[in-house]
Amino acid sequence: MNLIYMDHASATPVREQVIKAMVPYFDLQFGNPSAVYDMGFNIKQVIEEQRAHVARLIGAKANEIIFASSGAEANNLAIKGVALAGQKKGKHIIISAIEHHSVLNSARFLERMDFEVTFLPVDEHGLVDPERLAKVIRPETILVSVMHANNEIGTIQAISELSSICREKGVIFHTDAVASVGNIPVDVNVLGVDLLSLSGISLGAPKGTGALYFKKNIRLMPLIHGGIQEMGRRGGTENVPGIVGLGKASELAANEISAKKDQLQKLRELLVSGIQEKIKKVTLTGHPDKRLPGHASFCIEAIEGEALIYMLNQDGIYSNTGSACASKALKTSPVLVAIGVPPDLAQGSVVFTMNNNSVQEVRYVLEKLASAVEKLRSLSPIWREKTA
Amino acid sequence: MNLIYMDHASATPVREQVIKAMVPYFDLQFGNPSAVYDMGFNIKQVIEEQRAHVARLIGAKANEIIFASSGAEANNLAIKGVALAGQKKGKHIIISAIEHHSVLNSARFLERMDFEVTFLPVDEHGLVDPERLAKVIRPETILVSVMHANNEIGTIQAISELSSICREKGVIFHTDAVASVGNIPVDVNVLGVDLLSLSGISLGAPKGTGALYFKKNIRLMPLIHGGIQEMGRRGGTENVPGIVGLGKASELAANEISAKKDQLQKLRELLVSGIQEKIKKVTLTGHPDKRLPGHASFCIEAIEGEALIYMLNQDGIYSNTGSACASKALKTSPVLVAIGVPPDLAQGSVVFTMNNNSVQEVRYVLEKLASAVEKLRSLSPIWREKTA
Amino acid sequence: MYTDKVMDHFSNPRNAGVIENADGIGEVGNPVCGDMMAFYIKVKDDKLDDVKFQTFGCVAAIAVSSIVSEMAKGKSLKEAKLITKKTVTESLDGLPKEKMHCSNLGAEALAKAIKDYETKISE
Amino acid sequence: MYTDKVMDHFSNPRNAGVIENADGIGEVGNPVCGDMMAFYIKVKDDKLDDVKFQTFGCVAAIAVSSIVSEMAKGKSLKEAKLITKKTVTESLDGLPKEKMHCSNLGAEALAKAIKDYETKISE
Ligand SMILES: Cc1ncc(COP(=O)(O)O)c(C=O)c1O
Ligand SMILES: Cc1ncc(COP(=O)(O)O)c(C=O)c1O
Repeated sequence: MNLIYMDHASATPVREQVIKAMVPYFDLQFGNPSAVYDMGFNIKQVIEEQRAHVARLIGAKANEIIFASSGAEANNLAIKGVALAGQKKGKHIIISAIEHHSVLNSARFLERMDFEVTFLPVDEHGLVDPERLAKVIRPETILVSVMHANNEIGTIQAISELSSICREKGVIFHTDAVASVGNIPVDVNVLGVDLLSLSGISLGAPKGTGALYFKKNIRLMPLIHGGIQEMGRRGGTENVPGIVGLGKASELAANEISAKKDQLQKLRELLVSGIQEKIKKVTLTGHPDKRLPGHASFCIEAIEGEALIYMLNQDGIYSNTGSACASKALKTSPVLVAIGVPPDLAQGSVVFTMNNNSVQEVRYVLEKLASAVEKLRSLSPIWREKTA
Repeated sequence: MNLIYMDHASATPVREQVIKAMVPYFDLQFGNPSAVYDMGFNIKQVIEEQRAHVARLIGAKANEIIFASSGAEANNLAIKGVALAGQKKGKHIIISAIEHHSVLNSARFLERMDFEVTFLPVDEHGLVDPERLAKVIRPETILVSVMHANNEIGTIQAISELSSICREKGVIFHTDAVASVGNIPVDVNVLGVDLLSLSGISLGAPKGTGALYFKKNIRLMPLIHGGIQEMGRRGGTENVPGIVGLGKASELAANEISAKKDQLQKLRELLVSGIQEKIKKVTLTGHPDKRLPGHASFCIEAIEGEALIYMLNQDGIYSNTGSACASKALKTSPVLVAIGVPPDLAQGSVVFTMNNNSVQEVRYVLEKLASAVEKLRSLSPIWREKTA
Repeated sequence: MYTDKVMDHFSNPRNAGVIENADGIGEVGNPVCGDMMAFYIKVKDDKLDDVKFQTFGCVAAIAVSSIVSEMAKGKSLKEAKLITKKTVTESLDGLPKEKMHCSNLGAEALAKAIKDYETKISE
Repeated sequence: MYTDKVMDHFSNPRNAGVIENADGIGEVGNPVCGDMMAFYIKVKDDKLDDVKFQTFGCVAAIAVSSIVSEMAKGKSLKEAKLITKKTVTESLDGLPKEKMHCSNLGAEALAKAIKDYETKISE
């Protein structure tokens, strides 16, 4: 059976070119980049080249990039690093209600450190209202964090509007761009952000890689204290092969990303319209067009997401869900709650995130999804009630 | 020119077997381990197998291992994680004066969080005195951290003595075993520790990998907040290939480590006695025999370490130094200061850490080292003074 | 994550559906939590002549419902009452820990259906 | 990290050694900091007839000393005084930033040696 992978928001395969670039740094060029001798120095140079590649992908300068071990680490470093370094100025931060766990739980940690956190609500499409942001900023606010694109519902925020409000008020602005970098062109200058997190998982780079962009004047308390690595902002021996993978993938993405958008959007439209045609009582979650080009997310009435994912899995299709049963915490996705999806409907969440997918694959998914939904609904006591 | 690598404390090459084990997890099995479908689940299983391998290497249980992105991260998680989770009990911690930067600077961070830190002095061989430790423990002491083996001077501490003092007094004990795990048999039960850090760099695993052992009842504040990965103790998508590398390398090390000791010790004795024979005015730093088997470190009078490393580099030899000029901070190694090496002598630091080296290599190093020292001394105004 | 037995019952659920004019009906759970089951029984000579179920829920919930229906069908009411979470789990060769509590409601729903029947006939 | 020029002077230092009965001696730095240089000069007709140095220090310190000695040798005292950290760095095609300050003491040591000579003859 051919496998159809439509969960690119969770992980992307590493391309052969990228693997090839990495492998020599496991055994041939294995030295520690801090070492004084030539092998160490050469590897240090290689790291700096990768830093430039990552910077170029997002319109930054190389010395504004810190490598991290994941998007989550980049988010932690941004949120805690800015807050702990800036707490003399104030102990209030603002994050949106649909942030990734790594931002949310960093904020919760800061609450335990006597910070106050304001959670900005979003509308039914997942958008933060700039006026609302302007209203909750206080003199003691030191940081605002709103994600660029949401991984569960695909919504893309008006970051430049939000960041300009913060700039005017002298508040540092961070965006979690893990779900956008690699999928759409991202430029830190256009976005007007002070800090931006990205991850290898969306970039065709290996898992366990990421980076934080930070404007040169931003003060950051390190998250991982240690030696002089990463300009003193992150200790620990550098993950050299990982960094090479992230750099190579960034280089490739920088060249390909503009072309990708149209193709992904076409696939998405095919998938969305197909589903709406073939399946009754289905809601597109997130914004209808301010969304990631390859991202299609739905709530399907009267069925449960985990069961649907398994059924699709049996047809060779990999997709995702925000259903409570599929989360280890057995809790409904806070993102779906935040956009006002009723809890029973939220159980029927299914998310397709496309990248190198084809029209044929979309057609196949449509067919199999329709029959899986039909089968599950035939089992479902709520569906009977609905149609009765 | 054949290259002779004698800086295994800084990095170790990844073996072909280990690379082979890792590569499929870049492109074939690339899914997110948290994903619900079979690819995700299979990868999760693979991670758990690796956890068991790492646990077995140090006599722990699999559910006592948290994967980290480096030894430095494991140290940060241990020090800050225990301190921040336990601060209601007390805000005093104790670390030795020769800890790695990642422990030292984690402690300095805690000082900024209103903790008090006691730095335990060491004797001229780098050993912590158990009686001295017993004396500085107070009712509000919640954590003691003393490294197992020191990477710069090779000294191995009497950890079980130190930990038993802490156990009696109900104080949590952590040891940074980055320099020992992979070089000597390490068993958490024999050591009697509550937490232990290890890193891929000493294990023939890739850089950017590490793990923290923690006894099940130890409360830990996460360092990287996020989702439910690593039993909720470390957020971020797992570095699956890295974890596979660490697991495979641990499996190999567990089988090989006992055999390695004798051979390494022989090489070390050859190197130490040869240097003492061929070179005048040279001091072995660290303990004469309570030291890592493949670790030989010296201070050589009237020369400077960076220059020596470069000269050896020109002869194809990779070694290390704790000299001020070679450190980016231009500061003399705090470890050499702590064991009482005078600052001018500390400049002449050179460190050889062996692993798969041969007798011929040691002989070659002896020859080249002697002539490099002679050449540098012929340039040195202090040497002239000394011999005049 | 799931055993072969679970996957088999999930993929080919036995006795799915509704019994019109059932002798007893038992419903547990609710869709807000993610799992909801309805059991329908037909009783003849104190035996479960027919058992059907409908389930809204995850893989575990569906498999549990299916195997409970299979275990119950043909059994006497007394025997059927001995079906518990534990015996269900065993018959499925185990369930993931986090699924034990909220998805394993089949035995409960069946018991409710039997009770429903018993209440009705005692009226 | 270092330029080829630096590595050349480090590997083959020019004019290393001591001039016995030097006309001027200049010492800067100290071994505690990691860099120490001594310059010895022989002066003839207001020209640096011979220049030698001894250096305890890192690659940069040795290369700096070597190139300073080469730049100075044969020059008039006046010309030699124009040798600065900047011209030394340029002649070496650059030095790592962190090495600019403490390892680049050659020009200073040479100037001290010239001063020493000038003080002596003016006595
Ligand atoms: C004793 C010791 N602890 C901790 C570390 C940090 O480990 P890593 O380089 O994986 O961050 C090192 C690395 O050199 C070390 O030698
Ligand atoms: C929006 C968002 N932020 C952050 C992260 C965390 O990135 P990583 O998985 O590299 O830790 C993710 C990962 O799924 C994400 O989707």
